[in-house]
Amino acid sequence: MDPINFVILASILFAIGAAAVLLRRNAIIAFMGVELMLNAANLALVAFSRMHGEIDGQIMAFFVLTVAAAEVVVGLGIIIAVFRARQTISLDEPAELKG
Amino acid sequence: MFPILTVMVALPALGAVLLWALPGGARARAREVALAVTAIELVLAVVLFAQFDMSAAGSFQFSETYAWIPQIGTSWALGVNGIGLLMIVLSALLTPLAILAGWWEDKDDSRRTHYLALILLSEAFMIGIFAARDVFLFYVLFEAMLIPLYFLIGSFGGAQRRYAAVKFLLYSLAGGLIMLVGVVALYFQGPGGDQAFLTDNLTGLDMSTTAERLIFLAFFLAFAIKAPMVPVHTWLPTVAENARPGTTALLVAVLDKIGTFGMLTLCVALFPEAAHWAAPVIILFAVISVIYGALLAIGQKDMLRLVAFTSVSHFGIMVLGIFAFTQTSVEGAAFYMFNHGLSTGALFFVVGFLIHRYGTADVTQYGGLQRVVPVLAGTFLVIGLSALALPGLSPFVSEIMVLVGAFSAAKVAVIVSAVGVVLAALYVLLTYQKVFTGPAPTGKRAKVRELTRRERIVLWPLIALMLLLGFLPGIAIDAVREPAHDIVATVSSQEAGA
Amino acid sequence: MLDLTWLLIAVPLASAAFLLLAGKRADRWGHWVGVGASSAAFVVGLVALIQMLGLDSEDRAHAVHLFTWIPGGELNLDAGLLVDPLSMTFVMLVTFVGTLIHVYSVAYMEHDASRRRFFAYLNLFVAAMLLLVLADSYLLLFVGWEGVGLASYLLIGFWNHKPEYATAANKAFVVNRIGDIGLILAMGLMFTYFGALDFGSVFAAVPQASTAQLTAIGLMLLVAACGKSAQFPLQSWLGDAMAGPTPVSALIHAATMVTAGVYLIVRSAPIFEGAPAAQTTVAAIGAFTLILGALIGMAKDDIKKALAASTMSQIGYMMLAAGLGPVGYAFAIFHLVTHGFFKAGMFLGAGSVMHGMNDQVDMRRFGALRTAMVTTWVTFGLGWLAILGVPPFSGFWSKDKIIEAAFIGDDVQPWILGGAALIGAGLTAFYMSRLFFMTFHGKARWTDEQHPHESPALMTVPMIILAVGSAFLGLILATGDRFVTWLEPVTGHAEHGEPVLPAAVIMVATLLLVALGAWIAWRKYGAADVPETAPAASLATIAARNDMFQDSVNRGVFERPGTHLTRTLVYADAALVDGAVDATAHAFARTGEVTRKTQNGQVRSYALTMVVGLVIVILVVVQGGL
Amino acid sequence: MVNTVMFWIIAALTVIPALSLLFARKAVHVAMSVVLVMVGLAAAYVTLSAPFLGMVQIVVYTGAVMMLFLFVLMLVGVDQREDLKETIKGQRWIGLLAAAGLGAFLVSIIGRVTLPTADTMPSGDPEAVAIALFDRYVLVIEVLGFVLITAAVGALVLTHTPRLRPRKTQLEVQRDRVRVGADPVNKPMPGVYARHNALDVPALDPEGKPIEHSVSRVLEIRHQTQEGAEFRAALEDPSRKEGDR
Amino acid sequence: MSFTTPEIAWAPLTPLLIVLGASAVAILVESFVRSPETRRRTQLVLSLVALVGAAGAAVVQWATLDGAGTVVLDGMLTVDRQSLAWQVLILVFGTLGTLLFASRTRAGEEAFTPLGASAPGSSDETLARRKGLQVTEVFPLALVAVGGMMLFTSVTDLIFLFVALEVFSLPLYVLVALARRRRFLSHEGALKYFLLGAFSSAILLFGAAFLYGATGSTSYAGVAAGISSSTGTDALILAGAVMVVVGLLFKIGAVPFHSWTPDAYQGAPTPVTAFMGAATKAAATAALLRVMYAALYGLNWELSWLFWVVAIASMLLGTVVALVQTELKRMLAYSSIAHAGFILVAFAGLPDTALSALPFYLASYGLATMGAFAVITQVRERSDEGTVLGEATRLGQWAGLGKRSPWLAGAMALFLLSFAGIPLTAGFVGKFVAFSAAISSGAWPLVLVAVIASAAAAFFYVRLIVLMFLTDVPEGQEDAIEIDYSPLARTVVAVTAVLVLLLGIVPGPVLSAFENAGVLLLGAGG
Repeated sequence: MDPINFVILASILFAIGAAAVLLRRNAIIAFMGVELMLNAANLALVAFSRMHGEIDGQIMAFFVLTVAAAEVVVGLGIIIAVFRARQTISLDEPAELKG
Repeated sequence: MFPILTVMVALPALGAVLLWALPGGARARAREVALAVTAIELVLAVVLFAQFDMSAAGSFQFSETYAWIPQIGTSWALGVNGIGLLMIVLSALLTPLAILAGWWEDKDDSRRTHYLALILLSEAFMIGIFAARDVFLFYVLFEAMLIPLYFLIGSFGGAQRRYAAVKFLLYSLAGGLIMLVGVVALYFQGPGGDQAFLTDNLTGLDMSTTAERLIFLAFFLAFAIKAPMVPVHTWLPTVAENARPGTTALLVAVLDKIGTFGMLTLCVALFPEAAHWAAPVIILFAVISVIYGALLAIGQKDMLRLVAFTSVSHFGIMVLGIFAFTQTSVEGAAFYMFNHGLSTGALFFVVGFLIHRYGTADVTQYGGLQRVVPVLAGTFLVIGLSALALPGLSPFVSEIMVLVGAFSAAKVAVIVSAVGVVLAALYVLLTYQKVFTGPAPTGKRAKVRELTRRERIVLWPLIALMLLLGFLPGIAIDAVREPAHDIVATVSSQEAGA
Repeated sequence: MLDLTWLLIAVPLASAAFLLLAGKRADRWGHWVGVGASSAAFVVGLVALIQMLGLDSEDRAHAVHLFTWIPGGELNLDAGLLVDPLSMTFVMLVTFVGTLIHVYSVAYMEHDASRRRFFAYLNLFVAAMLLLVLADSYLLLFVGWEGVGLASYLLIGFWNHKPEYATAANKAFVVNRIGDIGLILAMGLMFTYFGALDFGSVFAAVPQASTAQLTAIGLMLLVAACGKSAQFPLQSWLGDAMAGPTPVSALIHAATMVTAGVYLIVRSAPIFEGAPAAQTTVAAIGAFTLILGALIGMAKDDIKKALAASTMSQIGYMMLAAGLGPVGYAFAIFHLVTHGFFKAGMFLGAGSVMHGMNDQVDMRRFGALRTAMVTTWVTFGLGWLAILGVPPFSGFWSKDKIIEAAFIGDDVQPWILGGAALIGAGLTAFYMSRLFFMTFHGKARWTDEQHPHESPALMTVPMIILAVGSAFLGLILATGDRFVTWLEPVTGHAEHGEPVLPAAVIMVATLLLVALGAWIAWRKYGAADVPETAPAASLATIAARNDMFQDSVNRGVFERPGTHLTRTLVYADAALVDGAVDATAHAFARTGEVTRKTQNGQVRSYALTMVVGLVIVILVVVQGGL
Repeated sequence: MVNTVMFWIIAALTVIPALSLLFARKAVHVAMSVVLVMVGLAAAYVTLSAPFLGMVQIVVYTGAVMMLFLFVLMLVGVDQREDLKETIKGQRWIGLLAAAGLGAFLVSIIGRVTLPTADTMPSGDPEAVAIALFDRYVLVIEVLGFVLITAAVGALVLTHTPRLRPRKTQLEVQRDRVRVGADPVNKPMPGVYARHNALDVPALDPEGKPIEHSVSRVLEIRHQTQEGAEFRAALEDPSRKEGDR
Repeated sequence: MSFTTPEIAWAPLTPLLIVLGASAVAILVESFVRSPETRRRTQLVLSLVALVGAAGAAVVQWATLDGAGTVVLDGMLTVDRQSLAWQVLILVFGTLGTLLFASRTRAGEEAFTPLGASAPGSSDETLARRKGLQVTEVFPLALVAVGGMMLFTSVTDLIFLFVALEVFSLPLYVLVALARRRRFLSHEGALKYFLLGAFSSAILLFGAAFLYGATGSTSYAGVAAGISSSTGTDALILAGAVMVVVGLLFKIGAVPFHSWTPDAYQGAPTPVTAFMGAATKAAATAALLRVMYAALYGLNWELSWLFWVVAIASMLLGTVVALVQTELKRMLAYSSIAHAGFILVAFAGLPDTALSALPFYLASYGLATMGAFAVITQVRERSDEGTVLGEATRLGQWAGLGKRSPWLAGAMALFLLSFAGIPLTAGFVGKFVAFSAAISSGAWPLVLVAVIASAAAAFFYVRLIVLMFLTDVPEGQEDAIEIDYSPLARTVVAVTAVLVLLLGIVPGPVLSAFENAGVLLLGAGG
């Protein structure tokens, strides 16, 4: 089977991740959607790496992994800060900035 | 050679800085300082006029060129031809008069200092614009001038002055920004290089017809807003109504001339083909301005608005003269630019004096003043008659030159515009009638002061000048003849080509 | 001396400027400066005239170069004077009658606080009028043309504390300006076709011009002439102009300024020669106005307005004559001169009556004044006889020639023009006699407040001099066709065509009609009692009293629609033009208000806009790129 | 080429749990599903000849990242439920449509592309990865250090509370307790009358008065406490037996 | 397998190394210096020395640049005059930003919360404030952000681009959350900025993956080569390119990827807003320039309409919504969206001149932005008791500022005029060169839209000027506003004002410097 199918799979996962951001009000779930998008990108990278017969894609995925981890830390930090202030992590709740 | 033009631009600007730098105590003398600066400027203008070689009025004289931003091809390039010369003299003449006319304004020293500094700054920009020989420099000054004017209108004046200031700024800015597109586009049509924006390098360019026409329109729109032509005129009445008469006098008498000046020296000179192409439509709008402005002037109660609308009408005549492209009409228009400055400047000043006395610009509040202040009445009448272009006063010569000269090129336009002659009589005489005739006022209103000496010093030189130029217009026409000839030649070569 | 004719203009002008600027300190003696200036002008004129008479007739046209006026390159115009018999005639008329009226005014305006200003304006007028007639180009003529308009405006509105007087002044100026359009456009045409505005170049170029071009110019000149000379349809201002002090009416609105239109036509003779249609129009307008003016004059009870209507009618005669071509030019000017004398005399007489009657102008309040004011009665009577055209008084010599000339021509034209002139003579006799009888004869109808008395010598002497002129000037000038010959260098020698009726028949008919008119007037106003208030009248009389509804027409056709137009435009300017800008600004703000709602504060909406944007972008780029 | 069966297993293993991101109510469920997805992705990496990356994926994602998520979920309260009802008009449908559209586009684009697969398999073993990392990508690695430092500092700044109040010695703690009138030693145990279930009976102080707060507050709220009075009475009056009650 | 140590040209990286190295040192300072006050001073000095030093190093690099520039590590990084120009720009913004970060009110309050972890209004917060705690970590975080941005302007590899993006984004997310006052808003802004930022970087990454898939390379040169030789992968390339560009447009703040801007700008502590507004936009523009010219130039035609549409949408939306704003920071945020549109105008058609025009534009815009926000930090509300509160950002509160503090108001007016593009300010020259670039590639209709938007935009800039100078202080509100005085913030205001004027009047030297920078080192690396 052609590894390109993994790219298709990655695209679907990417769309699901994006949908999570568009639809979910729970900050953590939305954030997990973003994580899924990053992982989908990783899958695509690895699949392309396989198709090109080179390792670069994998290396990139490796970096993304690291960056994503760091991002998770910061993101969760912010979410916790928001939770401490408001006792909720619903994204509907803080909507004073608008207009 | 002595860089007289640069000095003339720098002097008022430095004067403004000096005023702002005055310590609190010395600000009581701000008027004297400002007057001195403008008086020196006037002397310089007279020197300039005297030194000007009339036999070569068509070419730029006193030219100075210094590199400014070579990266974008612009230089500090000044120089005047006959038309610019007249405009500079006009600016230098009216600024001190405006300061004198507003002598009594502002009880507060610091406020007055600000006002005067802004006036001086405006003068610097005006002279810079009339002397600019570089399109970019012209544009920069053209736009930067909005700032002092904006504050002049918005800080000093009537109840709705803020609205007026914003309206003025937005109108001007809208026009100016569109002109900016034209300026940039022109750059790419030009030769490029360190002096890409020098008008010399931009005349006679070989552009595509479309490009030329579009750039022309961009320039023209800006100038049409500045020299208020219907339908982009509405800022002027609002400003006139709310700004100080002195400010408005400078604005209408000098600054708005930048519009017609730009049409003459940039629009037509740089884009003869497009000017020729657009002339019929522009003449149409000019004629509409003549009649529309006059009719609206008749319908005004507020004298300042009235004068503003008369200017709309007069600017229509100037534009008609320019775009009729005959030697006589262009000369007439250029000469009219100067005369209209004298006439409208005086008109705004004298209306300002009336308002100072009565505290209102509403013409219906007046009446019978001739019995009380005959000198003021007479002065007003003479100035009013200059606005209706009575023979003997210089506006007549220029107006008749436009009408007679333009006849061959635009018969219908002249015929319709001639109706403006009658309407002018109506708006001037009706105003005079409402203000000065009728039963003499009684009570407090009867105790109106006669024209003071200072006010006479403001008005009478203007009248004298109009009389002088009415009988000896050659003094000024000598300056505009060759430029007009060059312009007509440029355009008619297009005609021949087409 | 001919080269010094510029003094004619300069002296009164300088005097006017001096009087205006001198201020109150000149109040006591300023008027004498005015009189002096006018007299000086007369002297200068007289010397020039004598000098000119010494020249051969073909050398009498003398050009005086003053200074370079407009060095426009294309429009090059020098200010210069053209001193020839025509202008000299006017110079003499203006300075002579003008000086007399100056003298008269010294007494007439004695009690007016602003007498100095009045004299300044009079001097200004004299200067402008002389400039008008002496100018050697249409443009310089226009300067004088507008100058007399200004002086007329200032003098009509001299008592402008009365609002209706101020309005009358405005009306005069504005209507004149309508005429000025004609002159401006005529100049535009001349400049377009001939490239020049001075008489010499224009007339030199006339032979090469087409008839259509000349007709256009001629008609435009006619418009100008109609405005200045109160010819139909621009006559409405003249009646109101009587608001000015009576000397003004005498000088400006009878003797001199209003005849400037005739001067213009005659001066432009070469143009009209090439444009028969325009010429005929001039004659037709003249004929129409002479009847119209006579009809109006028949109904007026205001002595000055009746005289004004008469002026209109008499100028109609002049126009008619001027419209007849070379045949009529000289007679037009001839009548102009005689009219200047007798009409000025009558106006001064009217002024004298008013002076003695507490400024009463209603003739129904006069009557039997001949006893109270003998000098006035006599001088006025001479003027009356002159205008009636009773031989051998001045009017006879000029008017009769015009009537005769009107009968010259082909087709129906002589019958119409001649008929009108003939009938006009009868009507004139009626209304002038009516005026004369109502004022000086019949029963006294004045009230106790009025004590009619003769005017002082300063007033009566000018009246007497004018009366003498009214009586004999015509005879003197007509003898041996002296006047016609004098003008020939300007008007050209006319081939004397034969009238359609024998000259004697015409003369007899005229005199008969005049006698009839006078007799009817005597029956109604001399012998019978005149009611003190105007009786109810027929429609025609009402129309005549109201100047044939000219004002109503003007009001209905121009003024009221104009006012509405102005008001509408003021509104439209605020609502539409300015409103469009405001609406644009408002639309921007509205759009902003709506758009800001999309910034709803919800992250997932923000992300949604991004995704939607992304999807659209991908869609278009990828589809478009493939 | 890769194993087709493996692909479908992985596809099922990733897509189905991933859908919980959209439809599961409890965040914990979502997190656990995402763990599954991560495992599935690890499998995919292995299949795509990136075994080292697969291992790292499991270690980092399932082992660290997702656990961090769970940890935070615990912190903010596991039972924070989300109402799936949408509050913004149209958001759900447009959102679904947009996301679906995005997916569809991406898929269709890939479907349109012809991309050959190289015959050579990339070597994804640790050594090859290490060499690549420290050769061309060494700068990236170094910069990544800053990402990690930032993350650490950021998390600290946002969540770490330093000791704001001085640490109290035992003596101070004791003094404070006495000062506010708390029990000097321990809270007394209930149930002085050790009968059947003495927890509902308050203890007695040395003066014999009942110490009310010795009984658990829960019982108090449930109104299951005993006064103790009757037991005392029973003690003082032996005739009364428990059975009498 | 064998491993050979790669050759790295360290010298061109000196500025970067200085900044990042300083940030590492600064973290150590955090750990070892206990007193907050000492720590703050140390951090400030360290940051300033590092930033100025780095700028100096960059200038030296510029002067000693060998040929067109240096490609580091097989196309991962390229240091040429273009990147050095941007680096200097970012370092300037970083320096000014650091000064603002360190500025304090008269009462000695920083812009940042004393304790990020405390809940707003909690006793912890009060206690932390009373104890004089300070989050001095903002300095190292800012340094990392500056480093990341510098990197962002120089990277020539998609994966490095992604990493650099995260390097500067992560500290910003944190910084946004650290406001001292209105902390709810600050948190909210940070959360939104973070989620959307992560979302957009995922998009960028996915695009990068596609490009890698289609071209087999991640270096710009490789991608460019792949694009020119692509067969059957056009769709993939285009989709990838679009997604990468969208990721960058997000950072520039262009419509429809702009939504985070107003909320983050308003929520963030004002010094952070200033730094972010100026530097992020510059860095993202630089990166977009490089991506477009070095990697995606072959797609010029396909992508040009994207720039057209996004530019027009940004200019119009930014303008019309700014028109109706009553909150100052938010208004400036929308204005920044409009400016994003103006920036993109220069991208239309990818003319060469854009490479020198945009640095100037961003310099003028950034300086005015820094200055404007610095002024905002100086205008504060005052409670009835006279205590100074947070910044007064409602428009109405600025009424009569010209009377209270003419110099401050004058400077603000200058910045606003520069935003509006009035001549004799830097903004005008910026607009001029940017529009020139666009017109040179024939995009004059776009420029026409731009000037119409500028004219409309002038309205809201002018409205503030009207308020400051032409409106009186409202009755009874005389004491509601306190003009704060912080020497550091005032320094920033003064410096930016002078620069804005200088760049407006004598822009020549800077223009020619950027002209030199208008050449990209292309075609190297694999």
